[in-house]
Amino acid sequence: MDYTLHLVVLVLIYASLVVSLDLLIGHTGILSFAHAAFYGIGAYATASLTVYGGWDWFSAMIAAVVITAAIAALVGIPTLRLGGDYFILAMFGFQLIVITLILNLEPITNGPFGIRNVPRPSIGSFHVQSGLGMVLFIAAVTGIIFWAHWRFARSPMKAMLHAIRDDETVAMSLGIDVVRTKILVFAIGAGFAALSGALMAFYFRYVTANSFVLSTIILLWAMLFVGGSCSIAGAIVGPAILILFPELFRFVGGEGLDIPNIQEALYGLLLILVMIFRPQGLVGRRAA
Amino acid sequence: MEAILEVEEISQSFGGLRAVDKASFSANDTEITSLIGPNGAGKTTIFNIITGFLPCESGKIVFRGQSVRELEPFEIARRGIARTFQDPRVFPDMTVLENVIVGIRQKGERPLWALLRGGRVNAEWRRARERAEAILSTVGLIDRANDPARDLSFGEQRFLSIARSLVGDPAIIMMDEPTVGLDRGTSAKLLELMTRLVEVEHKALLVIEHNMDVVMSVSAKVVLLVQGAVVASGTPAEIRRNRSMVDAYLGRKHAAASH
Amino acid sequence: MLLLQLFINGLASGAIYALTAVGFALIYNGTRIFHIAHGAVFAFGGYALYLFALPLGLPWIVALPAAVIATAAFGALMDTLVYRPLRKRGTGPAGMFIASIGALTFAQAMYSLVFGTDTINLHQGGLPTFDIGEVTLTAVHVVAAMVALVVFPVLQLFLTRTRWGRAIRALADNPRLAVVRGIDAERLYVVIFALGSALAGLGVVIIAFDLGVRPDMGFTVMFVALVAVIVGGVGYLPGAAAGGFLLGITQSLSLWQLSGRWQDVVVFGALLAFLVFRPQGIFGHMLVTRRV
Amino acid sequence: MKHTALTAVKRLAISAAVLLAGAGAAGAQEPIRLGLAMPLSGQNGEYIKRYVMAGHELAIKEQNEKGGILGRPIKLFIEDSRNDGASAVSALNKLINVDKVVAVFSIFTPVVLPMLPIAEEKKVIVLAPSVEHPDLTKSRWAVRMTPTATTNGLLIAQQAHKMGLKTAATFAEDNEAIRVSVKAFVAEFEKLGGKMVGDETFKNQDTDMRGQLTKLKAARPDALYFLAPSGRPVALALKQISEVGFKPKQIFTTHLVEDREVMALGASMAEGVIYTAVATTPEFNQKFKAAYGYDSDVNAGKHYDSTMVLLQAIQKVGSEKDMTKVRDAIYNFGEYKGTIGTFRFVGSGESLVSPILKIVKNGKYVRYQP
Repeated sequence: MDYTLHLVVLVLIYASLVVSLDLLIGHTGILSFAHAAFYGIGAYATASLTVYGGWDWFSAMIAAVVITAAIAALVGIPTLRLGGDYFILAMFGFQLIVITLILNLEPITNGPFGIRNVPRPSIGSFHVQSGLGMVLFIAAVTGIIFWAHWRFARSPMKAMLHAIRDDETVAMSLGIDVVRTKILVFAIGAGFAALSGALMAFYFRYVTANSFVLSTIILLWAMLFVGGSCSIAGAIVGPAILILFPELFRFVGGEGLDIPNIQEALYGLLLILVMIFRPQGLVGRRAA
Repeated sequence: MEAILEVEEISQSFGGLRAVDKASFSANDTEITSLIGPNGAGKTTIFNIITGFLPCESGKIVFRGQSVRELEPFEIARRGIARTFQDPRVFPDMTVLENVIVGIRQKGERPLWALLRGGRVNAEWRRARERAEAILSTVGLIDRANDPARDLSFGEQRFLSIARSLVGDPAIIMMDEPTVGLDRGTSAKLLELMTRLVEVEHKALLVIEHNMDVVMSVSAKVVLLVQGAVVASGTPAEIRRNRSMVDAYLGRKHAAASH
Repeated sequence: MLLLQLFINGLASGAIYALTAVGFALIYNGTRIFHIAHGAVFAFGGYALYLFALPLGLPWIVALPAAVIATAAFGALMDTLVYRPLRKRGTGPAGMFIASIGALTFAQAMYSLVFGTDTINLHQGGLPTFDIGEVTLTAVHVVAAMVALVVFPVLQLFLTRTRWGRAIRALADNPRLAVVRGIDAERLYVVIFALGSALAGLGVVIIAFDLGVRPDMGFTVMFVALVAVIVGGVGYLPGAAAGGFLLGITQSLSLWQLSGRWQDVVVFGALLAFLVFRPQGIFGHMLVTRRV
Repeated sequence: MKHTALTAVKRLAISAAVLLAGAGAAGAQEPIRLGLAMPLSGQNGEYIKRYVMAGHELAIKEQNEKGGILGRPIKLFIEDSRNDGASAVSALNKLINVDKVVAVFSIFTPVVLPMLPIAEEKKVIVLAPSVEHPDLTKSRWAVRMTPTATTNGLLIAQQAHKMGLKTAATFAEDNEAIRVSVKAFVAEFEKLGGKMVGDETFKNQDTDMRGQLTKLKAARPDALYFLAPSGRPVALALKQISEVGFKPKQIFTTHLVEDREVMALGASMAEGVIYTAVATTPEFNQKFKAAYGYDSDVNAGKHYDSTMVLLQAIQKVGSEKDMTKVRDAIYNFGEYKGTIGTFRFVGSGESLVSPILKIVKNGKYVRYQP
């Protein structure tokens, strides 16, 4: 039971991350390699403010979102003007810098020890413990992120973002303030990532740098495109598949087999095959 | 007939070579002005400078009496200078209608607004939609309104790109080789549209054109560019008087093109 | 003195970065694929060398070139098995990238299954070193530098003088254009992957002596290469080489005053600043007009 | 490789024995269910299977051959936690919900700490003998059995002082346990009047440390204390120390200098290195070698001991139904004569064993005598 709930939570948290990544990559064409960093900043801000700052969970969560969005805007202003390849490099560098800072700003992050005992959220007198309560809480917050994304995708904003994604030059010639819009979207996406980070902190009650490293962002990209970009359903299917697939192997017996590595191999194979036979992702419409 | 766009002595060089060399000309309101000249004469470069995609090294660009030289491309567009590109560059994934609506700036584009009041429902959106449909009927694409743009023929895409440039209700539309790659019938339709834009919608057009017949038939003013410099400008008649000079340049170009 | 030694160290590791970076650049420029699996190709070279040299007991003089060739073949194979089907279906760069991640994961898992996750050493103990004045250099680094000195001019000649070379450069400048010109792109891709992988092979046979062979040995090297390529200016091979050296040197010099734990901050902080103030890369002649 | 293949076979034989225990002679009874969640894949996977997991399995196999405990066989359920919290929690939940285990063996801070909240709720004991994180034993459901990072650091500092070394430098991978050791070492060394002249770190997966080492060489310390979390960086560091011609009067490190990675690269480089370890009893090593075909190491011993402590505690309580009792039995175990020395539990999950110094002499690992 708890095992199942835990998997549900994992899928939800990653889905919330993928949907904000989709806003950047799928809709606006901002190829962000720093999403894991913003996820991490959000998680650490929440943990640090609650544990060291003694803030209540809600204020901490909101503050985390605001801080992260602000950082994203500051980083975006100079870098979002760069050409595609250079922007990827810039984000890649930012990602590594953030990890290094997390490991070394001990007063705020407790360095490589990570921050323990992040309080569980409580609403009124009701304390969200693990189990069903936690699942519902996380589902609710994830729901908010999905709702926002859905709202964006139903407003004129969508067409504008797609115009920027498909042809920045033409978009400018149509009077769209491309740079400003990209900075705005980048900050919003980062803010959502921070929200996911807060969820992660509340659920595990422990944050450590190695949850926000390069492999995390690679996993997120894979989830996005396996599910299918520009697709709400895809943002759930992708994480579900890529999280549940390895879990299946916990139930594969087979003594004398190196199950973990076999699972890794099949995982890799899965990515290749999906891209070959469903380039638009399992439930997506837009070819990657 | 006052000048709506005045370009004075603008220059631009890439690395060593001078792409635009102290070029000066002006375009009048409710008229078609044509930029002609051999390939590499800097016509498109001038377009890019006027619309702000390339920095203007020196000289003045005055639109309706105000300098637009330092502005960002999107600001220039909002001031009322629209442009098309050599390729139609439509947005393939969007429908024809969406392609046009994108050009209409709306409050609903702002994230907060989009979040709190779902854009599509509000009146603003309806107005935008009606405007877009009106424009599509002007260019004769209304019955394709809901097809994805990628399904349009090249010619239709060219018309769509022009429709898209119209939505901001610009005072001047800059068209980069509008008739290139179109068959006789289609380019005839396009000329018709251009004249309509001038006579009915009272727009000014600044057109880069290679097809001399087109130039001479529709232009009120012709500007001949060679190696980034304006060597002649005036009415088609005056340019014709300079026939020798025109042939000297365009003739060579035609010869080059024919191989 | 320390500064000089650090600088030399930087040059030396830069040489290895440059070798791998140029290989990656060839592929990236020509195909615009974020060929993360280049790391797997890299490791493959290591295992090939190990197999030829130790179990099969071939003399080094044979094993080394054989390993390089095997790496080239493996790279070409990867293009045929993974990327070609994707191209056929018109998959975009993102899809290619995901598939590439898949290929990397798959290959690394396979290496672990076949060879285990232990390091396989090709050389026992410390490497021979040379002292020039107070500066010390390991054999591997000297070799890397020399190989770089030989390989890059040869490569440049190939790219400028031969038909295939020109075709590759044409493709790098503008993929679509080259296809239009009637160059058989598919065959060209195979050549590009073989060539790029061969360079990775050169890099790995050198590194294998220093660090031994492991399933994950390609991963970090791969990202270093990626960074070097972009620093040097995409689409411009000498840039990639220079990027490699620049990265090696900055990394090494960053240690001069600061502790190693700040290395990433220094290197990438410098990089970010650099990108912001000079967005066209070191030699970037390209980016300027891209807007239009 | 042949080596790995061979030992792999032996290891599997034992794993199989442990897993089949349920069906064995004593298997009429419902087995006592224990779990193991560790990173079995990734860069440390091989090491963990070879020593850590092997330690647990050896203990359980022995006990089962003695007819298990309470007349019931012991069954070990194994899950790959990978090296991140999320999958670690997946593994733990699976072990608790699906396999119904009553206690879990684990290793590595980022893997263990996220498990604790769940363990506390589910009243499952987490035995992480070798996790150095100071907070581990703040949880009332965690058990640690090890010389802590602090004591290692102190011991080295005192040794350096005894040898009359005036200046020292540290070279360490940036990870939490190691920072503890380094801090302890520096504090003690300076207290004893020594002078720190260098402090360099390298990142996980760094392979070229020549830059840092060159810098340290320039600082000319008498003593170099370097620490890494696994055998490979130790091997690389030793190799590159010799390459850059860095010759401090004395090099200190940890038991990981005994790792196969170092052997494979040539023990000659480690000649004369003094390091902290624990005194593994020869009997245990014989048993281990007989079972697996290679020497045990400190972690094999620790994890073997932790298994035995748990089993004996269950024996005392007489059932594993109420794990709170079992936990208290462990917390008040008092003295336990283990394979790596004598552990003392005094009312908490913290049990320390004092480290000893060893030295590499003619390629052999021997007890250090001044």
